[in-house]
Amino acid sequence: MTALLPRRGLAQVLALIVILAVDRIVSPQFFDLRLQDGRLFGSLIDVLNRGTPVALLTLGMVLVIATRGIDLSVGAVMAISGAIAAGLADSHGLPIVLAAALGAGLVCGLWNGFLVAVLGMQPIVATLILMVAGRGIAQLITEGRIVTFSSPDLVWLGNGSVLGLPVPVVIALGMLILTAAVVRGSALGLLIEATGGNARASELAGVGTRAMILSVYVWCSVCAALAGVIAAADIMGADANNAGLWLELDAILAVVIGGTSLFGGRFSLVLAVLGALIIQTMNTGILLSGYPPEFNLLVKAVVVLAVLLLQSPKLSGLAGIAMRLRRTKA
Amino acid sequence: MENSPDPAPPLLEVRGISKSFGAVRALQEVDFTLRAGEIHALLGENGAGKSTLIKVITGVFPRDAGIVRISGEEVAPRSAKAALGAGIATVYQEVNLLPNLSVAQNLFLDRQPMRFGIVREGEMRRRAKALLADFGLDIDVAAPLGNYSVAIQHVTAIARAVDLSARVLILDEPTASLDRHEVEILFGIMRQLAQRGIGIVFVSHFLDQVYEISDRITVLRNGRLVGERETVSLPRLDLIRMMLGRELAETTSARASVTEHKAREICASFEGYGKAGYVAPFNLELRHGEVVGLAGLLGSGRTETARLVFGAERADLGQAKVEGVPVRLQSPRDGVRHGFGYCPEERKTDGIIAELSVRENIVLALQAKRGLYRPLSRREQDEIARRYVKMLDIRPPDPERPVGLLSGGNQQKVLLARWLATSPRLLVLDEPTRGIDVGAHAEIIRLIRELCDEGLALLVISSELDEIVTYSDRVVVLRDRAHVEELAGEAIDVGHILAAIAADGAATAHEGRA
Amino acid sequence: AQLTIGFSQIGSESGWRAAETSVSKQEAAKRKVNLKIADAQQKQENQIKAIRSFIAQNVDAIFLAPVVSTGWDSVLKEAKEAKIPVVLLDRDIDPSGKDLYLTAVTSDSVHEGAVAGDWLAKTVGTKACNIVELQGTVGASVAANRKKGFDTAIAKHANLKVLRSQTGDFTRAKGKEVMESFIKAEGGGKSICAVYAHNDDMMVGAIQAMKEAGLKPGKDILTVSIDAVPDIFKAMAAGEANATVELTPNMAGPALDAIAAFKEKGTVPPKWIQTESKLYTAADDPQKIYDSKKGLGY
Amino acid sequence: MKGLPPVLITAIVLVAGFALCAMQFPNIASTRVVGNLLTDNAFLGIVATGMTFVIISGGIDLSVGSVIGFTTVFVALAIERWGMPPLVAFVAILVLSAAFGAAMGAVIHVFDLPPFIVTLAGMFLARGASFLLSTESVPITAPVYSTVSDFALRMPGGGRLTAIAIVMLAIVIGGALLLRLTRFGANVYALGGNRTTASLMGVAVGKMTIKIYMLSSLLAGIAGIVFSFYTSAGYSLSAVGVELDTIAAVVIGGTLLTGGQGSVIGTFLGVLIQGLIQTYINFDGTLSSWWTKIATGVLLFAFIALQQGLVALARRPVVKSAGAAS
Ligand SMILES: Nc1ncnc2c1ncn2[C@@H]1O[C@H](COP(=O)(O)OP(=O)(O)OP(=O)(O)O)[C@@H](O)[C@H]1O
Ligand SMILES: Nc1ncnc2c1ncn2[C@@H]1O[C@H](COP(=O)(O)OP(=O)(O)OP(=O)(O)O)[C@@H](O)[C@H]1O
Ligand SMILES: [Mg+2]
Ligand SMILES: [Mg+2]
Repeated sequence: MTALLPRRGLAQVLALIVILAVDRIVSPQFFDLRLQDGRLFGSLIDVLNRGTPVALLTLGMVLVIATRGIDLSVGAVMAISGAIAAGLADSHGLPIVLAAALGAGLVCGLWNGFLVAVLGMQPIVATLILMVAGRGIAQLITEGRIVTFSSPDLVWLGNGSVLGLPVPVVIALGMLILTAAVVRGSALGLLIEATGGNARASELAGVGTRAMILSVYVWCSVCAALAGVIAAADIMGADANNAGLWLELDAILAVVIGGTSLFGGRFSLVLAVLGALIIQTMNTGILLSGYPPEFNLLVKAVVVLAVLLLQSPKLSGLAGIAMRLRRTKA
Repeated sequence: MENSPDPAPPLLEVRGISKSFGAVRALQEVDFTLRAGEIHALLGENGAGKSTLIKVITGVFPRDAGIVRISGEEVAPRSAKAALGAGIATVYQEVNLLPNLSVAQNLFLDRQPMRFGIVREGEMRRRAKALLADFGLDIDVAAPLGNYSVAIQHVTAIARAVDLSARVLILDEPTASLDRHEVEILFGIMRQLAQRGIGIVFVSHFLDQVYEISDRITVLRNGRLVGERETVSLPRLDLIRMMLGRELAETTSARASVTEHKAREICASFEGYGKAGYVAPFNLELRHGEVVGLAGLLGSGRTETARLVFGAERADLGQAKVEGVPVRLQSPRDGVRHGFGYCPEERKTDGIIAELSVRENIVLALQAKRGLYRPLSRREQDEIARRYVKMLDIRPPDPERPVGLLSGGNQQKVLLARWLATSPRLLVLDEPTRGIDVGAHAEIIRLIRELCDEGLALLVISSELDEIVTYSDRVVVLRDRAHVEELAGEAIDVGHILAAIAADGAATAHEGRA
Repeated sequence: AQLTIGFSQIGSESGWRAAETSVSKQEAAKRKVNLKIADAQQKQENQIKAIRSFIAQNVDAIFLAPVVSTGWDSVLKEAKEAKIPVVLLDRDIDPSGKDLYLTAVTSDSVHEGAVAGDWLAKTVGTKACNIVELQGTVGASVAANRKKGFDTAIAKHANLKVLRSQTGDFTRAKGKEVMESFIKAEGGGKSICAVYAHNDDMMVGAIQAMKEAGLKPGKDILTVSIDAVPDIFKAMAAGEANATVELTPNMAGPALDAIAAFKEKGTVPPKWIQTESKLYTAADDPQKIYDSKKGLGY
Repeated sequence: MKGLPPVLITAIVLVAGFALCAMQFPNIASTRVVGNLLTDNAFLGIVATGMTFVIISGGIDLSVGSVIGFTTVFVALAIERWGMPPLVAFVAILVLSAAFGAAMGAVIHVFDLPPFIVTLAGMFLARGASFLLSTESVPITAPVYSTVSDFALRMPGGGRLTAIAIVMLAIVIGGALLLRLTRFGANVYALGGNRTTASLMGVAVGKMTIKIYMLSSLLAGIAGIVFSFYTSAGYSLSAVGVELDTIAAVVIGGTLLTGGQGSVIGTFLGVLIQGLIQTYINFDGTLSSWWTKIATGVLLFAFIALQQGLVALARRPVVKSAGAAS
């Protein structure tokens, strides 16, 4: 199995490389990078930057999915936290703004976790409730308007740069490292995988499965809240109507492309984030290609299918046989 | 039963079958022959490749090499459905039936009685009832199968296969969760089928049963064929040597220190403990260094008792004490915190986490006990896993293998290792030797004794009375979800236990052998 | 007696829509009309349901802001049978249903596109100009019409050419993302002379993208968009936007007047009350317009 | 003695909810509103029936909304632009959508891919294809359309039982019978119980998977036709997000997303519960866009929580004295 893991990652890396290559074909300047105002500039940076919200969402989503759950409410949570951040940005300092926005995410996560872990609702409907109501709450905060702000601190969060990299990318990277450190550094990762693999057995082995489930929903919402703040900072305004709309599907897609099963168990944070990058690379490629927008969805469908087929256990089984044949010949 | 030399081709003929899973060579050039009307035992240690051979024959796994002939005709079923079509009916080892469907649907799935494209529900239930009646079972066949105990589920699976068997019936450890009475019934039916010319393959780790029922024996070891013998001409010790490839270390069945149990310290005690509608209130004392056996018929409440003791189920009556201190056992976590361990009987649904590695399965309970913030380092985990893989002889000895890919018996060992790793003060074992080969069986019983000597308290459930008698210091007998009798010392023997199980209500008693 | 009017609103998909809703409420309150607003969450099914329930409640009139132009025949027939007059707001419906409604208060979105195109043609003059276009949601009729009007207007000028056209879903975030990619695809934006966006929100996003790429929107690259929401005036005041075409959020005012006249005096209004598609440029004192529009609930 | 079956509980919840709503708005308790409820949710009832099969079998189908959208566009173009007689157009689209579903099922089975993602790709594909056909909405003027749209059985009290409502009821009943009474239905439950086991028991898992997704897409196609009658038009953006409403209806109806349990009648009740929530909000008519969403969420929660509470009550073991048996 240890030998299998890198091969699993290989499929994602391969997919990314192929899509990058296609992007290079449709847009010759795809790999061009230049420094401007102390900040790197180019399509590759766009991919990273635009991929940030979904990448942040996947960090939480992958844990939720590892416990056999799903969280449809992340888009709505993004809208809520963005609205709160925008509302407070011009009157309060950044720490307070962040605390309020992430705090809202925490509350949302507790609510989802409560419904799933304590009331025992099926995750998809439990989080559907917040998906519907949450956007309403966000619109309630903004009253349906796009609330703009000019607080330079918050704007920096969306548009600033550190060492040439856009701040959102740095934040996402930091969150990835933080999540990985917490999950793999403590016993959390093992206990989450156990819970997702077989909740009954884990419970009997003394794992606090409820606490595990509650905590992943909380983390998922906090990540979503952070993504919401970044999305708002990016456009210097909170668009409660559209922020994070349908992004839950992208996040789930990224997790699955990252090789985590929707039936829970084994998960990989890095591959999930890679999945988010694959999706964004494809999206950016579509924008650069200059095809009429009517084709966007078709292209997306074809690419998604191709990426999935690439990692299909059946196909990798075939690849395995081919490899074995080669080895026996050698 | 049928001995005449047979010029016609054998019913089922397997030649040169090989099968690998990645680097694991599960079968290498195995031959196997089944004649019409014979009961053929397929034996071997855990992980020897018995189940794999069966799955290759029925097309569940594609084979790497070899041929299969039925009555001289080569067949290559590519799915269980195709195998059924070729006349081979099988009860697989682990995967039984579908708990969400009714018993009747399970029995007749994909072959329901139909009229105008509609399933004749009434007819189907009637037939299901009749079918199960042959096995001495009278249950509501319209209820979901999952409502019933493992034993009943297993009987249902057997009944289905028996009803389906056209030419060949394969039973992979069918008796693992049955008690004597059900086993008798099954054997009766097997003999009837054999008389009708059906060939039966029978996998079991109970050698008594093998000698009782089988005509011939084929032994596998490490995926290779060791040999095929007539049962009557193969002494037991030779058989064991064939299976293990070595002599069986003598198990000391002598119970050394039965008498002094009164002097031992109480580890945990339960007074008036019970739960309405679950188990009647009982008193139970578990002492350090002592094995308490729970005996009873299927559904008598043994598992329920075990779950209450461990904390997997909340009691609504009575008081539990650990080392004399009153405690509340509200959840498995409480049990674990107080140093209890519990190996459940349904290892697949309640025990293993199939996707995770042997290592992770072993350290799980220990890690849960230590809590989130004191993670076992990878080195510690490796160390623990290696220790128990060696100690319990888990095969293949690869701690990184997903536990779901291990053979049934080895999964059981992993579960045992999980709890041993927590150094518990009380270990509750529900059918610990189910599906375990002779070698490992002796090993586990030795282990149980050893653990006792180290001061561990044990509560063991087993349907094998011989086994219970071998290691128990006291035996609690259950009937109708109530503790009815406690035997100790000299009183512990199979006869007494049977008598206690059967006492009064002769109608419900499954009497011992006549 | 006080009139009760049911208003089937599309939803709250943009700031403009929110403004239309709040202006409608203000206008109704001014006229002491009881306005029941049902929000369809962007779904035609919901609008049909809402109209049915208005009919069931026997309101005095129904306002409908149709999410799509087709598919209203049977439900409007029901309204007609129930003798409830219907007024369309903001968008027209399919011509086959002309007799099914009393009047339509709408702007002409093809015309809006044309106004934007004409302004650009006039501003550019005879210089060659490559345009990039930020479309609205694929399949939305407004998007198609605004594209059509603009295309027709610039077709007369050979020096104007649409280089790239991609959907920005009417949102700021997507507008910014798409503009970023346009800039990359067109050699850092050097070859782009003007941006046309189907709404102001996308343009606000695009302006940010241009600034981040070191370009000067409004100077290096001309901008023209539609809706006239407050934020575009802010950009205009800062010299970062050039022109916008107004789509007034006050559709309910004329509609309410028409209904009142119809109910009291039986005056049948004209079939189409067209709102003005007014062009605003930096010459119109954008700061003042911004201040006046700010409170309208955009 | 076993407790109430979940379907009955869902029904009780629905009736109780209806009564509460009617107490506040007496107009709701009319055959007119009930008739509207059936008509307005006809397409949802039809797709949800198909989705029930998929979810019970342990899968999910996210493509249904897009298939509905595609169907409306296809039908409209076929009739209005390509001059097909309506019936031919219907048959063509049903064949097409069934084939689409079968293809998704085949990919899921052959390549062993998660249904969630395969059908998500299917969702992009179908929606993208309808954009290619036409991005504008195409009115349908064929006479059948007005005839069928105008047809309705009058119920006492002025309610109208429309043709599409009747189609939906027929499909719900047919679906319920198919699931309950046939071998196919039993196999659907078997697949949801455990695919591997079902396969070991001789169920042709591959064929079943293909058939189940085919059924779901076919019903989505029928729902699309019904939708085109409902709106007399084809529009590429119609039925966006319907997949979530559908899944919600199925789950509210007591079907487990993990598969193996559920019923079509439950789903039908789930559809009605969602319709009732909508109706209530429309009757209230004072809610802003955001309060509409919040209220929908709160009501959804209330219904599900009530249902779960009742189910938990019904499951509680009957307390009987388990004392030493005589
Ligand atoms: N699906 C699989 N993938 C990988 N390895 C497998 C798989 N199934 C079985 N094996 C391996 O093949 C070997 C033979 O296993 P098998 O289940 O046939 O043993 P068995 O003789 O039935 O043992 P038991 O008595 O414990 O049931 C074992 O080493 C097992 O780990
Ligand atoms: N012969 C039977 N007839 C009807 N129901 C039964 C029968 N045997 C068991 N059951 C049901 O199966 C369930 C599980 O029984 P359980 O496994 O706890 O019994 P047990 O004493 O632990 O026996 P074992 O461990 O040998 O299976 C109980 O709910 C019981 O009602
Ligand atoms: Mg086996
Ligand atoms: Mg038991």
